[in-house]
Amino acid sequence: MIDILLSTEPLDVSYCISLVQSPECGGIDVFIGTVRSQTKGKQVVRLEFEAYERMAVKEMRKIADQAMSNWPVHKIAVHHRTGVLQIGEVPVVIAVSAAHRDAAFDACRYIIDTLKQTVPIWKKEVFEDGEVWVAAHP
Amino acid sequence: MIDILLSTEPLDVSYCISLVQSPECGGIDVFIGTVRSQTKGKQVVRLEFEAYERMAVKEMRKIADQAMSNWPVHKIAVHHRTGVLQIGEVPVVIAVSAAHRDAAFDACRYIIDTLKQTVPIWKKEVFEDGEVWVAAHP
Amino acid sequence: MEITVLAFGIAKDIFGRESIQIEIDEGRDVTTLKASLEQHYPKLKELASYMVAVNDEYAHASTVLQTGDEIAIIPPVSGG
Amino acid sequence: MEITVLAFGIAKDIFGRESIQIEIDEGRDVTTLKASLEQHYPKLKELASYMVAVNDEYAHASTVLQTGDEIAIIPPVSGG
Repeated sequence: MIDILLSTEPLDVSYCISLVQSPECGGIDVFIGTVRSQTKGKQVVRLEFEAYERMAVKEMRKIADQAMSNWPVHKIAVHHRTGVLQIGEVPVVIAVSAAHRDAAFDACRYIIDTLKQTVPIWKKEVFEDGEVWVAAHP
Repeated sequence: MIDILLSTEPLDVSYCISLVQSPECGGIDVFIGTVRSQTKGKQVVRLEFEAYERMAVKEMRKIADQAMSNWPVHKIAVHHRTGVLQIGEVPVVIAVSAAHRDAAFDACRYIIDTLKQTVPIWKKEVFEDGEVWVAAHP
Repeated sequence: MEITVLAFGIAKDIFGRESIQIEIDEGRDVTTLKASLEQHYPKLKELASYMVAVNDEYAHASTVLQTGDEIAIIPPVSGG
Repeated sequence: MEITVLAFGIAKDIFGRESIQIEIDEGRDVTTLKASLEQHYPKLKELASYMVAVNDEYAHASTVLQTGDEIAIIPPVSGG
């Protein structure tokens, strides 16, 4: 079972966990991204996330499919938020359940690492004195 | 910040997450153990966890201290339940926050791996036709 | 043929809007499109890199563009 | 001296109770204690392994036991 969500609403971590929980599973690994107050020593005011929505959902599903074939995991939820996020808010939640924990850890880490490389979502950091699209320039 | 709990009450995953959340952190990794309905193909009725309480809390704290010195992590919560647990219930929750996700993943995995090796807690699997202390015999 | 190119993130800032129309010859590929875009919008060349997506999939340099394709500029992603 | 030995998990089943009293000479170590326990409770030898904790800490084989120590038998752990 794979559950993919791209939403402008706040993400619900407990709901993600409940989606993957199962009596066949011995462990769940959950990764929760949170908005940091500082980046490279500079105070962040807020973040703005933008997505190429249809393609982002497709790529998120691809990654979850790959994780399913690479590791013996049971259920995967990948939820990503877009729009304006304040410090401490949650842009991404990844929950993976498996019979044995190693697979859950490996798959969860693979998903967040790959998501950050391939899913068409962009983050703009807004500072007091300007803003920058993260990773855009060398 | 390290928060250690050994309790006969159901564990609260959201509370564990809130304990480690911080504006200085970019990611939280959470491991949630869950009681499986089957072990080696045999139907499990329930589990019973017993702890040498004072020493278990001490060993849990040692592991969290080690994780804190081995990785740049910010806050750690290690909650373990004892007593009778039904299928799907949660014996253990480990939540680790860090500025960067690699440290959170590595530390969380280290904590659960080490906890299973050194913390004096014992699990009895109860089946329809008997019961067994896990790992007791070769 | 005239094609529509969607822009996201910094590409939207460079184009000054969410999509642009551009005229390219039939049978041309992604490499040609990028060259043409970079001529009109030289700031694209300042990016760390950028990809082109055709119909919601990352396209190769040699992918041939066809009328009706949904084409998008994908600057370096930074989700998660 | 008489010492109290706490038992957990399967050790509790082997002893038939949560703790036992055992007489050992002053100045004896963990190895002596284990030998003595195994003589009274041969089933201990069937375990995959077991450790002895002294005052809430895993003890070495050569740790000398003293009056008033809190001593516990730690069969293979299985928490988490």
